Amino acid sequence: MDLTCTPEEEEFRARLRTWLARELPTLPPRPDPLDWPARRAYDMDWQRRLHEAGYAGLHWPEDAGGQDATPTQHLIFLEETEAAGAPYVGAGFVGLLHAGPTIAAEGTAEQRARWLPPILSGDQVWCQGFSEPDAGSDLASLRTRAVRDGDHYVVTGSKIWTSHAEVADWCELLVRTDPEAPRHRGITWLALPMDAPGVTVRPLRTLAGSTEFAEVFLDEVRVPVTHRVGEENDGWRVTMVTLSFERGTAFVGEVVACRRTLRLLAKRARKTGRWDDAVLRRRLGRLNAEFTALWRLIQWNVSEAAHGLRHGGTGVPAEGASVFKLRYSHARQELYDVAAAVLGPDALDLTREWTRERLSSLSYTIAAGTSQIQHTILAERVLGLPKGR
Amino acid sequence: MDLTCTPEEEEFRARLRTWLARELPTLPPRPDPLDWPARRAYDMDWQRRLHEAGYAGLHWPEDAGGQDATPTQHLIFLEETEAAGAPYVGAGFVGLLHAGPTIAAEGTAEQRARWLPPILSGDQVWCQGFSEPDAGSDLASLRTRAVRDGDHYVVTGSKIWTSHAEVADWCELLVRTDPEAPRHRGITWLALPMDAPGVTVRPLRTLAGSTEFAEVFLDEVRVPVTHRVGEENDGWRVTMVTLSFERGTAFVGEVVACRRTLRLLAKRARKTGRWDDAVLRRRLGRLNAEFTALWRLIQWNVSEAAHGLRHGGTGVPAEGASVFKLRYSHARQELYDVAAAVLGPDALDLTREWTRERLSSLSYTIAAGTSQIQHTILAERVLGLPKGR
Amino acid sequence: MDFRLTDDQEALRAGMRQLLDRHFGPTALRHAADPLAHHAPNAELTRLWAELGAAGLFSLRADESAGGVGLGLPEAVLVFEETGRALLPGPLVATHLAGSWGLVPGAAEGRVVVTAMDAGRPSPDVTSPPGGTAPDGMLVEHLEAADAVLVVGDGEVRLLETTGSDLAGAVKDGEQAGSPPAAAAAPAPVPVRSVDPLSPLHRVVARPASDSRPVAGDQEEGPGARRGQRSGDGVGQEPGDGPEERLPTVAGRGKWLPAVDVPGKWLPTGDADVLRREAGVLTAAQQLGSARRTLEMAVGYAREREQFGRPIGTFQAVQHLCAGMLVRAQTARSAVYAAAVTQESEEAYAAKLLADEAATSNARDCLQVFGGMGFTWEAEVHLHLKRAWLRAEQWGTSAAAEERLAAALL
Amino acid sequence: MDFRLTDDQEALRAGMRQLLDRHFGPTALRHAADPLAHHAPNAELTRLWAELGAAGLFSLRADESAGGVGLGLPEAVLVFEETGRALLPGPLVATHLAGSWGLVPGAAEGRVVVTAMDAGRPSPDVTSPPGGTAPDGMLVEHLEAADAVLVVGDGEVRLLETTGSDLAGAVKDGEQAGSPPAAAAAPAPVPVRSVDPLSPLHRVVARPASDSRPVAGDQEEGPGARRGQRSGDGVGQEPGDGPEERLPTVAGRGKWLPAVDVPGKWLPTGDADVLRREAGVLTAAQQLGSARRTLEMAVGYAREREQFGRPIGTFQAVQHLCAGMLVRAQTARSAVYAAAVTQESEEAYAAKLLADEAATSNARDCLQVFGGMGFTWEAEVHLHLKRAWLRAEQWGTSAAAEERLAAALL
Repeated sequence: MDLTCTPEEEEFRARLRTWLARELPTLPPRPDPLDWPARRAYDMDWQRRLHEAGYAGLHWPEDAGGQDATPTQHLIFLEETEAAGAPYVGAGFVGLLHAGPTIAAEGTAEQRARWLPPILSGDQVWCQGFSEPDAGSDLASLRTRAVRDGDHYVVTGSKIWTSHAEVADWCELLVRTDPEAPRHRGITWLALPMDAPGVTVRPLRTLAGSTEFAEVFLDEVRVPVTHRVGEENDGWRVTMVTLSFERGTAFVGEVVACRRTLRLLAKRARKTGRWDDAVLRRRLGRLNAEFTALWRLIQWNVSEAAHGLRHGGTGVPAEGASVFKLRYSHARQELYDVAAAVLGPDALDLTREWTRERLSSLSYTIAAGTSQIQHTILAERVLGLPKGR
Repeated sequence: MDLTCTPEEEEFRARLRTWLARELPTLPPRPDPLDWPARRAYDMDWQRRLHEAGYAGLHWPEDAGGQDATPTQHLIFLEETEAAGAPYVGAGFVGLLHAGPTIAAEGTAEQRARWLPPILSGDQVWCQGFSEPDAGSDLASLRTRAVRDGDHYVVTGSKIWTSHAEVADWCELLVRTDPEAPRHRGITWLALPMDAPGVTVRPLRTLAGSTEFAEVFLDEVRVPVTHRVGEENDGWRVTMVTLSFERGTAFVGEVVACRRTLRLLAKRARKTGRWDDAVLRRRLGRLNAEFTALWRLIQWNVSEAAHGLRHGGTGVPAEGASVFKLRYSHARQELYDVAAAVLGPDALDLTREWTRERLSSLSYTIAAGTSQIQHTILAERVLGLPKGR
Repeated sequence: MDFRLTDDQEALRAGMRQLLDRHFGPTALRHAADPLAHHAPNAELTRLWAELGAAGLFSLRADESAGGVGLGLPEAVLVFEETGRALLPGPLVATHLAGSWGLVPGAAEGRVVVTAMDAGRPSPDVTSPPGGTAPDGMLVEHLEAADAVLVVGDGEVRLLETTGSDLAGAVKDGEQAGSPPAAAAAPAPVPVRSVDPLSPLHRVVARPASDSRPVAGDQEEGPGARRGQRSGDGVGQEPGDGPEERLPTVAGRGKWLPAVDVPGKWLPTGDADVLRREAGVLTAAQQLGSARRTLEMAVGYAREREQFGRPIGTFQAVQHLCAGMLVRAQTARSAVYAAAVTQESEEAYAAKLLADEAATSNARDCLQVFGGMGFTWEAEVHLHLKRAWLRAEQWGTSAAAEERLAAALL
Repeated sequence: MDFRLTDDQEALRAGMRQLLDRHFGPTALRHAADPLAHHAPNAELTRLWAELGAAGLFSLRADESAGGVGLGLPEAVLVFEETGRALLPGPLVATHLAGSWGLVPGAAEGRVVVTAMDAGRPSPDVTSPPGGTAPDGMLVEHLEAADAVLVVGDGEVRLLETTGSDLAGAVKDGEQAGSPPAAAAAPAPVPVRSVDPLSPLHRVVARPASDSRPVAGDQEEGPGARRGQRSGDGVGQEPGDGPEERLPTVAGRGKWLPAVDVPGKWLPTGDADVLRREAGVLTAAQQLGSARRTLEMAVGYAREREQFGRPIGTFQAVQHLCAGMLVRAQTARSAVYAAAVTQESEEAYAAKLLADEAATSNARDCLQVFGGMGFTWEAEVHLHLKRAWLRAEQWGTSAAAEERLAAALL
């Protein structure tokens, strides 16, 4: 039960803070959120700076060009960058957190040499083509077909919830190569160049009115077999390897930001007089407990992940991840419901950041495994209850 | 959408009020809650008075000795008796609300003549032997065996959650007569004399510390075949007939009492200063809305039941019954949680009525179909969702 | 006692549903909500209003002698439930009140569009935060399309004319706390980007508190007006509000018209409360309609959508979500219908509270059942959620209702 | 940073679990809770205390030089989690504090039983209802068995001796509002029929407010004592309390002993807050242990119990109840352990708040999973619920914690 950092970790934190203090003032102004190319440029500029300063691929293995940092260092990095108001990973997300680690773990030497350096340096952007309209929670039921034709796969189908598709160079794509095999056994992982003929990107408007996601339509797109990572029909396992890279750090920045929002809410309520509403005030107090505990839960998960990695395991156990996701999703939605109570009728004003966050928070109990599925995971895999029928 | 009473109904109400005003002051003092024989005597005295005044078996058919009152009259009766603080049906419950109506509907002329009059007059008390330790929510899995031996059934097994078993004359008993048949098809309904050799009653202590329920152990008890109501192996249907007698009035008295408790809570909170706690105060306000709506829901269900009965149907539809039960169970538990908040540390004092009610309210989401089962009923039978596996 | 709907009531409801299917069915809804469709919402509203007027929506409760339909609040509630179900846009409640009470000529026929402002304060014994008003000003729906604004205050009802008036010119967001606008140049209403794409909003910007007192004197007052009282128990008193202390009041350059000057029925003091209560019950009816619609949508989707090789409606987790939605809707129904029948204040608060909760929670649960598909703009469900949020702020918030219902227990 | 338990900590916890299995296993629990068993709870507590003392439960954090174990609050939290899991009865927290802080001779060894009263008031800026005290008086657990009462007030800690003292004679319920007891005959503590059969309670009856002021002057005061202040921000100020206005204060005929007179460590002003915070964290640890135990019980039952031809744990409704219990328990765990490590006030409030909620809600959900069987006295689950209710009232209620945590945001 040690929550103190080692001298090395403290030094890492101090060095990072110094660097952030020097670097952040030199950043260009934030781009218009609707201008995707400008956003890509901004995010990649930041990634280039991280790369030059030695912070790129912090959690990647050294032989893939990363820093092989411990989960604790990664936690510190995310905590400090968020606290300092540094840019978010943005367009670099899929490359740095999903596709990159997958290629690092499962790719050939040639594939690693080709794809990893531009991710780290901020030269290439990846997006993700996993979900499909009919394969949401049940990802393994995906139907996008890839048919072998000589040294190419011919891919036809559609993907949904792809962010940064408009500006991505590559897409990590899951396709079905064997329709006869059991669901998980006929899936293959491909790197799709987004400029290939037959790729159409259509922006997808969410309920928040924004278009940060897109649908990607694939019409007989030819992908060279050399773009396949892992064996044919082994894509499910390959993808799971990526997911197991999660070290409990996925929501560090968000929780830091939520705690900041919570303080702002209290101050705003005090200013408008709504602080005198004890019901509202006590909801704020309860959220303070909630996010305090969630922060500690992150530290617990990171500790578990670090221990696991030291002993040859991978990432954070299912228990910690699902417990955190369930509790955090709910807390985040409650946070923005409380924000609406603080705003009163002004919560109906869509130009308010808290109102927009309230809308986007609605996806938290759905995306990346619904709350219902998380409960089932905990019940069956962690608590060992008999499998439901 | 008519909530007014007819002149006849208003007259019924006025007559009842007059009678209650005259009768209630002449009642003997309430007995010690632990003295079962005294409680039986008190409850039966009240039943005798009702009988003499023409209020016994209000909702029973006339040819069974009842008054054939409309569901609305029954609602008025229950509302007025509760409002006046009259005794509850008590030891008469099973006879008047379950066993009696079953016998009235399914019994032979001889059986009706034998068992119905003493129920109405308050001379005989019935208890219920349905539940078993291993057959809770899944009542149809009951295992108490009855083997035919000449003109008797020989019954062996045990029953649980039997109230008034210590002082009952008869027990309406469900037994398994055909262990080979499908679960619902091998059950038979018997009237068991509680003084038969082989019947042992053991008080069951609930978590509230009280012993209002008992376990009934049956060791080769001989029950004459003439005590069977309905055909052999047809007991499930016979029992369901009883249940369908529910006309939406089952909780009238309780909801009237809850609304009174709510006002008392508000007054107590005002007196102790806890009223200044806005969180508590607004919970009380919300409960006011809740019980107002529940009262209207009862009126809706009673209206539906009355309509159904006028058109040859039976009782209140599943939708209304399950919606009411789910919402009421939750509201009642919340009521006594709020009562605990009003009491503060004094809620730890078991001599407080509200504390005891808080404990007993815990059974509401379990007894007579758990909340989980009610949700499934609504989903599958009312909303028509496909059956779960 | 027969709480069920009469055959006439059933027929009225069915007729309204058919009418709305015709005039504002799923296609029209999708078109109205399409952010890329360049349509003219005000013109569309005017057309819709004429159709609704012809169908009697606004004259439903006016006397037959006055050209109305002569029905009661229970019938109005059934009709408004259908409007909530269809997500029909526009200031329906305000125009209905104006038409049925004969407050604004042409309202009953749908020739004019009337919106409203709830400018009343909770009673002084309610110590909770103000219900329905923010220190920053009040939000009014469909102001641009409206010909008149019904201002329901404390014990008085006033009418603000907008036709051809000064209210048209909008200024930029008036929230510059440091520089309160001078009384001489009180800002006109400010358009707000509404969370509900079908309900345009304007903020009626507040005057500085120092500027508020003259309102009571320098305006023509109807009998029983108690505007001066506002400064005694209003928002301005909230501690911590120091330099920004402002009173919500209509600050447009339009003139205040006391109701007595308006042709039609004059509303004496007590009737403002009646109007506000009716508005609350009708809004609750719309919430109820929405709650029942999202239940229908969730059930329909759960039956069709397959995941893991079976309809998601076979999973208890989904089944029980849907069952919970049903319980909320039917409980709210019993409260809303009862409030319409009894017209009692306590019942009306219960109805609004439970219907608000049913509409918002059912929309959220529906979204959960729809999963990712519900998160797209194309799915109707988010429109229900947003409208439910909007209505929850109108004609009495949950907080205010809970306080009133608590006070009623003493 | 490694938040996980060290091997030593794991061993300590396992050792404690074994010890408790031996000295207070399921059979002992059932016996202690049996309303028909004629046992001598005080004698049993004395025996248990000696065993726990020998195992170091009460001296865990005392310096090794003082005969203690020399461990820290994290270790104490692990051990107390086990006591909560086992439903171990007795004023464990109070005796542990007395023993580890060296406040009462013999406490560390388990030779004396020390109970406690939380006589502190929420800070003046907290406007919520009083946390932990009722107008009718304070409830003290195991007073009869106790040799001393630790009174944790505002900035001071006092000790009330009970051995052979006047506290022994109990009078009947002192709640005759009309006749406040005269100061000369202040009533002795009144036994209360406790909802938790394993935690006997006494109400320390309040003095009339008019009688309270002299307390500050006519008693020997320790340094830093601020008792007089109580009448300034105490319960007596609550409006509507009119004729019954009373201050909670120890009104037994036992004499007040300022801590300075007691052998052992003297507690300066600031330490009362430390003591209260530690008591809160240790109580939260017990709640956590209970929450994890009821989770275990629910899972075990759901695996075994069959209904409709299959284990009830195959139903999603039951599965998700259990998963929710796990989420609550693990979230509370992270808060409780962090509070033990950081010893910060805000973390301590969060820990108590979340652990109270986990213990009470998990016990209720466990009961739901058990169905009718859980409703019997024989099922252990109700004992967890009742104890959780009791602990939720001790050392800071949820309401008080929420207010503190809200204030900390500003």
